[in-house]
Amino acid sequence: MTTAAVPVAGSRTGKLGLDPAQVRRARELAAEVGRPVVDLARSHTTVAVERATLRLAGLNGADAEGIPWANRLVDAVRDQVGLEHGVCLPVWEALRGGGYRDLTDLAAHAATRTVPFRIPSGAASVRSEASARAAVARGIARIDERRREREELVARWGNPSGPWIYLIVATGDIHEDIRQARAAAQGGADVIAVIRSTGQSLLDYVPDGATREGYAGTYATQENFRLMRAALDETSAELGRYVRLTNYASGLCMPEIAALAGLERLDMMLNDSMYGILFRDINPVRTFVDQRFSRQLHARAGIVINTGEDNYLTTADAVDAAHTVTASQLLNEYFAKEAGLADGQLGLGHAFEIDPAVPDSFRLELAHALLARELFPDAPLKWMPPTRHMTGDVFHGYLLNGFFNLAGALTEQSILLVGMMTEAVVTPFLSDRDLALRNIRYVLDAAGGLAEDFHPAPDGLIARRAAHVLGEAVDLLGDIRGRGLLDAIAAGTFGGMRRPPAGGRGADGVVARADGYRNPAIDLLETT
Amino acid sequence: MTTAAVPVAGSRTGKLGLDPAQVRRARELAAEVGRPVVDLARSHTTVAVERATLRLAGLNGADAEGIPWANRLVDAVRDQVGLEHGVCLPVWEALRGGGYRDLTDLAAHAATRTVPFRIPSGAASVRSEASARAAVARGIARIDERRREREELVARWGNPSGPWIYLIVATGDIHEDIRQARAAAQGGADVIAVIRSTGQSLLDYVPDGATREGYAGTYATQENFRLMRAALDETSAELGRYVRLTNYASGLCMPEIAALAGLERLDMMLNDSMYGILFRDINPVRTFVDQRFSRQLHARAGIVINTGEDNYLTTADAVDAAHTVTASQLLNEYFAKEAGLADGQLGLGHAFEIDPAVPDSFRLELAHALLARELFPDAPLKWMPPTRHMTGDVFHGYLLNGFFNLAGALTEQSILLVGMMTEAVVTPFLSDRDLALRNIRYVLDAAGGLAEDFHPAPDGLIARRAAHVLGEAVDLLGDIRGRGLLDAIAAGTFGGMRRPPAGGRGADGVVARADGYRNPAIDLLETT
Amino acid sequence: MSPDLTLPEALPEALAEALPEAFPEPPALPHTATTVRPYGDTTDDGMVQLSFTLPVPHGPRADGAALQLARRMGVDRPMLVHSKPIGSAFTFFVVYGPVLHEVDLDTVSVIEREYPLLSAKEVNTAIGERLGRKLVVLGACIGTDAHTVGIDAILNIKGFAGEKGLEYYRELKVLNLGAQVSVPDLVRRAREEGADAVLVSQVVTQRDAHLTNVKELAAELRAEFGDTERPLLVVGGPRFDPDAATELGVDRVFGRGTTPADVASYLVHALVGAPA
Amino acid sequence: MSPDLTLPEALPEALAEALPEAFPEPPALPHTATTVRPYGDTTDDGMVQLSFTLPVPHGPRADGAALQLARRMGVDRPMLVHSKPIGSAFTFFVVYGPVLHEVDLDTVSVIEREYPLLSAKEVNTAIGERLGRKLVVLGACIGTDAHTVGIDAILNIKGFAGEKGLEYYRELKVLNLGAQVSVPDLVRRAREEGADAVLVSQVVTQRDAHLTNVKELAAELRAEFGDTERPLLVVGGPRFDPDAATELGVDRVFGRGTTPADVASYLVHALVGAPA
Ligand code: B12
Ligand code: B12
Ligand SMILES: Cc1ncc(COP(=O)(O)O)c(C=O)c1O
Ligand SMILES: Cc1ncc(COP(=O)(O)O)c(C=O)c1O
Repeated sequence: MTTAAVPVAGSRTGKLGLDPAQVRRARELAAEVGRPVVDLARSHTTVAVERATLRLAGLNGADAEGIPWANRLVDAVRDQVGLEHGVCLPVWEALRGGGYRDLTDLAAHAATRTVPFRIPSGAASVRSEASARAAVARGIARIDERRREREELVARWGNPSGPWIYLIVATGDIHEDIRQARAAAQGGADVIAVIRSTGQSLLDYVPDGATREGYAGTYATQENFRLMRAALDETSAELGRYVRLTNYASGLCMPEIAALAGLERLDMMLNDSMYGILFRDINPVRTFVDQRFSRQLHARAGIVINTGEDNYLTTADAVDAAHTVTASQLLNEYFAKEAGLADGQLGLGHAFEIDPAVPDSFRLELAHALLARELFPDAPLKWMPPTRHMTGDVFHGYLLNGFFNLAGALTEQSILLVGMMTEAVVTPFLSDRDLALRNIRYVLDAAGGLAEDFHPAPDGLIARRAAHVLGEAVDLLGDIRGRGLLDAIAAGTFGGMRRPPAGGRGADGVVARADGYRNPAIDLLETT
Repeated sequence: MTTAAVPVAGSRTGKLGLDPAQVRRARELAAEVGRPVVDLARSHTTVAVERATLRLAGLNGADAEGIPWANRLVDAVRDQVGLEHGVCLPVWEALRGGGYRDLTDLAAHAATRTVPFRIPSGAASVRSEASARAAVARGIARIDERRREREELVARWGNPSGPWIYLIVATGDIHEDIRQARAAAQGGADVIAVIRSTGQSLLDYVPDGATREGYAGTYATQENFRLMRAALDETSAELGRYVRLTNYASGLCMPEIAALAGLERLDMMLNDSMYGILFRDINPVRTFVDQRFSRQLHARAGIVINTGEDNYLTTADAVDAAHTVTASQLLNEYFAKEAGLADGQLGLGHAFEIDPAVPDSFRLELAHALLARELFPDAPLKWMPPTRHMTGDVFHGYLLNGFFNLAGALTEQSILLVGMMTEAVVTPFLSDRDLALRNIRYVLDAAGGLAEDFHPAPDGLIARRAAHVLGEAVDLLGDIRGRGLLDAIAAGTFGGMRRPPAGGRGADGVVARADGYRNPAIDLLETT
Repeated sequence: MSPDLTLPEALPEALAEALPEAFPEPPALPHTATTVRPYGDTTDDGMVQLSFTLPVPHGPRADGAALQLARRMGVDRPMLVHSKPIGSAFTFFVVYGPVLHEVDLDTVSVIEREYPLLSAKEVNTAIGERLGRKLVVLGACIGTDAHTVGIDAILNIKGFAGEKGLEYYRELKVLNLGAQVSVPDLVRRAREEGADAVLVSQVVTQRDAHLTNVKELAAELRAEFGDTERPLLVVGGPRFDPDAATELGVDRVFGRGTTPADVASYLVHALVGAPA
Repeated sequence: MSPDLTLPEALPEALAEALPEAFPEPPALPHTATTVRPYGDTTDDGMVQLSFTLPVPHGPRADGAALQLARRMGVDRPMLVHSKPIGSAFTFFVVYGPVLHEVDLDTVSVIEREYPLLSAKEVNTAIGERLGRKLVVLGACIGTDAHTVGIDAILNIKGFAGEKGLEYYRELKVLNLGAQVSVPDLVRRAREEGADAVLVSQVVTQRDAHLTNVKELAAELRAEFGDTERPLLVVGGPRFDPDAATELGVDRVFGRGTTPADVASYLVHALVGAPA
């Protein structure tokens, strides 16, 4: 699979002398903590999961008000018969009966509340499910096709030789984004991430069409995905190097965006098991249900996920809370593997966020980064640059980013998100990005194989710190096992954010599955 | 002695596994190459050596045209009786005879060519020499006093804890220099260097008084030395940290400036055995003679010298010519020790000047820097920042300087000259210096004890490169031993500059000593 | 060596100039004490550094354009020290040079604290004595902005820069609504809670989101309460110009590095009056 | 969830605007094709970055002064993003903001090469055929400037950026006098050698040393030879404004990154005339 090419540590570990028993214990605890949450995910559905299923079955587009047909249809079904059985049975039952041209036509009628939905039973149910399955299978086949396409293009154009250089564009206007993404790729970026507008994660629908009006980010829409991927394909061909595209499968529409990403051949996706809960105040159950389905889609699409542990360190202290990052990485790993993702798809996140005024801050960063590297030797770790301690002193910021890049090189991180010197000022300028690329190029080329000369003194500061953080993470997971993950989240364990299980946005979009719940997409993803 | 406090590697060496036999061989060859040059120095004098001697005896000031009395007097003596016997015998003979109030009075008369000079002989010679000796001894006693004063102040205020942070001021105006030096010290500088005006090294006299009219540097004058030292003493008291002052004992007045530095309690001096030859086209013999005397003065004054090998890499390639730096350091060491300097006074220079576009450039820098560190474990090495490959991209320059600082920390250099991001643009702005201080502070604090984790892989790139450079240096010294140092210089061995022994400025100021040559300063410096 | 010394060009005059002034005074201040120019390495040299990108392909034409822009900005003899292509349509520049403009310190509008900085105790006493009830403070990040760290730094007990936040003040009743609060919601809550002051944070500034949101809030508050009855409106965030209160229609703007005590003292000053 | 969806503020309009344009054209060019503004992250946003020091103690007054300066330079709504004391008398600032000025590309003076770039062979042929003798080129660093690397890069065989220097050209007679040559010495040598062109390098620019020295040389050459007989005067160095030839009284100014072929081709153009 294409993701195998992401540089990972493989066998080059062992600089820290971590205790293997401790490492094993950490994973066992993570599994014990995660299991009940998976059970929760398997026994619920959400409006977003159902909409994503319809999108896989080919329901695109939006009405004149910009409300997607998928929303119209799911809302209508829910109004009439609820979602406990899933949207598919009533929808294909109606389609089979009613003389609608297609799903869109059905949705248009449903929006006017003229379609009588019902849950079929017996043979009708079997037939409806089979039709739904056939429709959804076409979407999944399309995802498979896009994945093969990626594999071919990567084979043709090749992968970057070193760590993947990851850059953000965030103008709010897909067309300016494209200009800037092209310039970034020409300047050496391997991965382009299109940041989303501030408000999107709380939208309970995916906007439609090309957009030019985002704030500090551009809406994630299928058309925007398509436009950017096409532009990057053109640039990739020009450069003879496959330039990857990333977006966010996060927020209230996590599974739908995951489906669209697979359909439009995005290559990586920000996707975290807890980010939405903690930083967007999205309902925890909603998030865990949506997350599992979105990850199953990512697994199928060959998409590398990027988790969001870096965010914890923007609100909590990077030294005090280092172990919460480790614990969360272990949880993200557990959830990801349960959903079918391979090691090579686990872009676990962590970050260079220690206050530069702390003595030995760089050595401590090395300790944290190396711990992640050695705990997850086969995962394409994603290393995030300083943000919190960046200031308006852009010169100092440029230097700090250089040391971030160096820590990345010394600890052999896989995906380097490149820091912008204007982090504390504005979303990046075109020139910030170009300067950042020059920064990382210098560091990677000048340091060359320096990792070879980096050997933390046994029992020195770095080794001691790494062992300490791992110990704290194990203790934390032990504690969480006792009280349950939802309770721990409510208590502010991660990022210092307290989020009760019943609170948060989107809770009303969660539905407990009935016994007769059917979702052919999940079936197909789990069995084919 | 105070200089012992300069951080040196001491026993912390041995990371490179250098061959001790090779190291011994290198030193033997340097001695063999240097010995004939020392003989040359011992058998000649120069106008500058004689003027310096008069300055030690108390001859200060200048005439109305700004020409120092020392020049007036030496020129008059030389006109009448030559300098083969030194200036002291005829001068004190005239003083004893003629009813002049003092040396200055004598110089004023001599300038009008009304003093009849002669070389005394027999008892007269003994008496003249004794008077000269007494006068010169007062100057040397004054130097001793200033040295003790420094030791007391350092004891009172303390030394910097890490490497010494060395910063340049270069406005051309001593009063602006003082403002900027104070701000730099307040910002964390441990050593302030006042760069000299472009033209000064070719002046065959030392300007007099406070000056405000230099180009890209400020004239080195006794009054400027005094003003700056006084200002820094004030700032030192304020900060509770002894801030050192540096200038240049270099150019046509090398020995005189060395004398003035001792008298005004400067703490370090740029002083190289070949810089003037190579970069100012000063006559080689003149330089070697002046150098020996100036170093004897520095030894006495407890001044740390800084040699100029970094300059080679501004005209020659830093990789190709790395061994010329090593060879020159070995020669500078030999000459310095012969002149009485202790290991703790040998601020041997080297630099971070490899083209950043060269792959592994940072590792190669580490190899070169570590080689110097391990070859001269007890010397307070002076590590110079990038200049040649600095460009108008000030952001990149700031990063490069950060990596320079890091290389300094990893290889435990003693004196870190802090690079300016505007190196390719202008002599430093006040703000450049402040930013540079923030840069180095970050790097030193963040890297902390990282040197502990830096262990060049045995037989890895770094170790191999260091051994290779040492081998080339030994070969080069072997070759120079065959042909003689003067011939090697003529052939362009160092910095790619070809300088024939008879060429260059100031050649006419060199005089072969007669048998009866007397210089009480040299006698005192060599015997007391 | 000749008796009258061979001197390189141009030095004797320079020295001659230097000589009479054996111990000159420090450099004179700029021509009026209240007028200053940027300082590179000499008083009044005016030196500034500038960088920007032009949408012009790299080349002499782009360089000429960069120099023209610098001159229009008032840089005399700009030095174009760096010019680098970004992609094929843009060029990035670094320029240094002396700017001709001066700053007249007398006309500088300074948002110095126009009120005394009070301790928590003084704040509590002033409110207790002169208001006789708790002062109600409502805080939020409005619009789609979810950056709560700034408003939390001001409001939460934990505080900022070693100072406790407003929740710590006995006589303040603090309600922190958190992130992404819509303007109508906030106005409604202000009414419900009888807020004396509304404190709003805005961190995202792209496309002037912060200005738009704040102006909208100011207008709605006025519409809801009338201009005399409305709660005090205080906005903060790192990219606000502290001078922009009037333009935004708010009472006070706080910028980078604000501390809770700054804010508490201001609230007393504006709502309770100076302490006895 | 309600059937009509709860949308956060301000989004539907934004989306509505976006929708009609299903596949819009790339952003329009600035309002005339020849007028451009700096590009931060959007066409015509005008964003620039600025840093400087003011001789004012750190504090709100200094910050106000910095904003005033930025505004005088034409920065609208400047953002003061960094302000740091340097010692007790100075403050350093970083400012970002949109500059109101535009650059009119039509009025940009472009020193494009106004002559063809010739190969060494073409240069030699042109001189050989049309001059019938070697062209004599005299080079030096004047004043107290000792930076010879630049002039050496142009003159010495070794050359620059992979190109051989002028010494390599068979039909050029090159005399490189090296560092710190005084103006009178250089003028004398130009006479003695019958120089066709004098090439001078100036790298040190502090206190405008380069300008002073070059103007002095230009005046002395004119005094010695008269304006029609004098050798061509070419100056170079990294900090010259290529546009300043007239002001300096020289024939051509070369800046950063000049290559030997640039110079050789210019000499042919100016002294020999275009090749057949
Ligand atoms: C932490 C952080 C986050 C965290 C926020 C967590 C949280 N709960 O707040 C997370 C990771 C979630 C995040 C996300 C995003 N962020 Co953010 N983030 C930052 C970061 C790194 C630090 C901000 C911070 O906490 N500063 C510390 C506080 C204490 O400082 P402060 O806010 O200035 O507050 C002080 C004063 O301004 C004042 N103050 C502030 N508010 C108020 C209010 C009142 C009433 C008063 C009196 C005073 C006051 O007092 C405070 C104490 O002195 C900055 C970059 C940086 N280094 O500044 C980017 C930054 C603010 N983020 C940015 C962006 C774009 C985003 C995203 C929109 C990106 C995206 N599209 O996904 C997202 C979405 C968030 C959203 N919807 O708003 C941009 C904003 C660009 C701009 N100028 O428009 C920044 C500048 C980064 C960048 N250069 O791109 N971010
Ligand atoms: C190498 C160097 C030195 C070497 C010089 C060795 C030598 N033989 O030349 C040494 C170490 C001796 C030196 C000393 C000093 N230097 Co120095 N040095 C530099 C450095 C690092 C590189 C300059 C260089 O070689 N560039 C490479 C060449 C190829 O580029 P170039 O000169 O621009 O030339 C190109 C074009 O400009 C053009 N060109 C140049 N000349 C000409 C002429 C003609 C006719 C034409 C057609 C074209 C042309 O073509 C060339 C090829 O493209 C610069 C910093 C930097 N990174 O730029 C400082 C720098 C030039 N030095 C500087 C200073 C101040 C000094 C000193 C005066 C410091 C002191 N007071 O001690 C001394 C004394 C020198 C003196 N008396 O002039 C300053 C000048 C500041 C200013 N703008 O005024 C600089 C910028 C460093 C700084 N920021 O302080 N220096
Ligand atoms: C996992 C994850 N999702 C999403 C986001 C972005 O936020 P939003 O969902 O508001 O676009 C981030 C921010 O870094 C993230 O790490
Ligand atoms: C040893 C030495 N002397 C002198 C100088 C400075 O040159 P000048 O003698 O022209 O002041 C340098 C420059 O770095 C140097 O290294």
